[in-house]
Amino acid sequence: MDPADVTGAEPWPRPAVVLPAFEGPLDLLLHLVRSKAMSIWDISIADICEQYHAALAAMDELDLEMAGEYLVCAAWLAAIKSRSLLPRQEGEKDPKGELVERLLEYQKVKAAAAELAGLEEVRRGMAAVRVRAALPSPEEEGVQLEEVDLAQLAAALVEVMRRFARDHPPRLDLPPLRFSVREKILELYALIERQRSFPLLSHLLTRPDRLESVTLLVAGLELVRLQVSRVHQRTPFGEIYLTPTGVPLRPEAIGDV
Amino acid sequence: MSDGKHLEAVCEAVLAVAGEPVTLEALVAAAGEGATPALVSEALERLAERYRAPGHGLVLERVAGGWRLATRPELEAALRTFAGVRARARLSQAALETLAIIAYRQPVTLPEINFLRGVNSAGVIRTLLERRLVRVAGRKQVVGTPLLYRTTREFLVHFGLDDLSGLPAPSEVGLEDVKEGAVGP
Amino acid sequence: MSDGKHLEAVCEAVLAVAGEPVTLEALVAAAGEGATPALVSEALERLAERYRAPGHGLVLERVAGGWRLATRPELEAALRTFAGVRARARLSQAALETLAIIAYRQPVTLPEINFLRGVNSAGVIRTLLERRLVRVAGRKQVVGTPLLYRTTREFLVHFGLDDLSGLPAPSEVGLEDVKEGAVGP
Repeated sequence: MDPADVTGAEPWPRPAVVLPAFEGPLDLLLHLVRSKAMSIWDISIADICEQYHAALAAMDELDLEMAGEYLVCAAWLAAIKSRSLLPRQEGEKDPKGELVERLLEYQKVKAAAAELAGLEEVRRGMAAVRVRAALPSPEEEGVQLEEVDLAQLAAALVEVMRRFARDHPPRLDLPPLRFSVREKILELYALIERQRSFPLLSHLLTRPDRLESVTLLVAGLELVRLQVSRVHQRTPFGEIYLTPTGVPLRPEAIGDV
Repeated sequence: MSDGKHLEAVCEAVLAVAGEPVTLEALVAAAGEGATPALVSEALERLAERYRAPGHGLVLERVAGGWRLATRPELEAALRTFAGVRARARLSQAALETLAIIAYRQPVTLPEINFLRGVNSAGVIRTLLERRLVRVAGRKQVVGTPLLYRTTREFLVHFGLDDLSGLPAPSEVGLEDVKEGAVGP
Repeated sequence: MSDGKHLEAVCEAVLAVAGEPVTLEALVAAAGEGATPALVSEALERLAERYRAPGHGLVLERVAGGWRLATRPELEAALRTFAGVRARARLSQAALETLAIIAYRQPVTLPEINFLRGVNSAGVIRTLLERRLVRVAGRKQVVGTPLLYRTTREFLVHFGLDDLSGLPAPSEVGLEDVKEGAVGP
């Protein structure tokens, strides 16, 4: 059941067993006490425990949050039951006392809620009168100062920050380049000098950093452009080899890359 | 000029544009020179009387410490037909229980409400805050310093109360079981 | 039921909440079964006649496209006074936002507030100073040495707080928390 639902809709679809909609475990307990025509004052704890479990079993459509609350209450009832089985010592309170008190308090809450519902029902059809004032300048609206609370203050801050974020979208910040093409050209050149036939694709694919792979690829293409290296690929999608052409790499030819 | 008729007219005009309860002081101020609280009160009583006559669609009510003009409850159907005026949704049982706890025990914290209701009421409180029926009124100086809640002026207007003393007294709130004996088995 | 008195009441109620001209057809529809344009027109004429009597603050006027309730032009002074009284008891949305920035970011300067709000808030700060909700707390040692603002004791009392650490995180009142960072001129 959605506690935020104030429209009074059915909390959950009713299963085959018709149970009234309960506001929680205390509501259910109160219902059980009443339906057995028991007085809250002399509840049979064994009886109520049994009934409570039976009712829970019939309500298999509880949502998880509610279910947790019903289970906590079941554990509480079980604890009261086991304590009441033990002989009581002199001056020790009836373990049921706490249950009785909570049910009485909850009964008061329900009665007060019913009073409010009655007041509301009478006034539901009323609407505040709002006639336009024959004034040249419209009055500024706002909130009554005495009614402004911390929730509204926090809401105002959220509104400012939301608007600020909308009017100041984060800039597209490019991180500084960690790899320079120049550096990679020199690196690749050393590799092809040494290996004669260098498997560029495998090398690219084993780099941990994607940016490094991209830089290496560009460096490879630069070597080809500078006619220092040739590219071979024996099968489509196969390995790409770089082989030296014999033209030496002149560092000043690399240019500003 | 502050003859009775003029005061009635001023009160009617001010209340008609206000859209919310207006205090007697604000009405006296609006009426200007020569107006006194006593004279304005009399004018308001005459105005209220006038609205009670047949053929009137409005009521002048005392609510939330002021005076307010509202439509007659029995004209609900007509207003609902008229586009632009939506019927107010009834509060759910959960909202009513939570409001009842806040109204009678204010200021009160969420843990206290949760204990009394036996269910977590955080979502309900959020809805009540949005509807301005309750407000945050500081923190309780206990472990966790939970926020304290109170009812608002809008709460009084919603339920037609002049102030919190107008809440049905707790003893009037039907407690058949309590009458049977002292607290404690 | 569509006797004349009922029609008058319906027209009065609908016009009082409409806030704009209402067409005859809309009024006939609102009045429900048995109402006819002729009957509703007659009821409107009687209503207009009634408002012309002394002691009334409203007039029922025919305007483009329908009927409208408005305040009597000669009551303008009283309505202005009332608007002034009411404005002094209210905080505008701008004032509330500025107060929130000062509360959560104090000490803070006007340029910082203007930066966050995107509009000049000097006038709003003046209002907050007058209401004693904020105070000047020195100058910031930056270019222009702008004044620093903080909230006052009255602010704490108003919101029921012992100290500023009690200001709730937005999530505590059911709102989404503000993302920090990236903010600051």
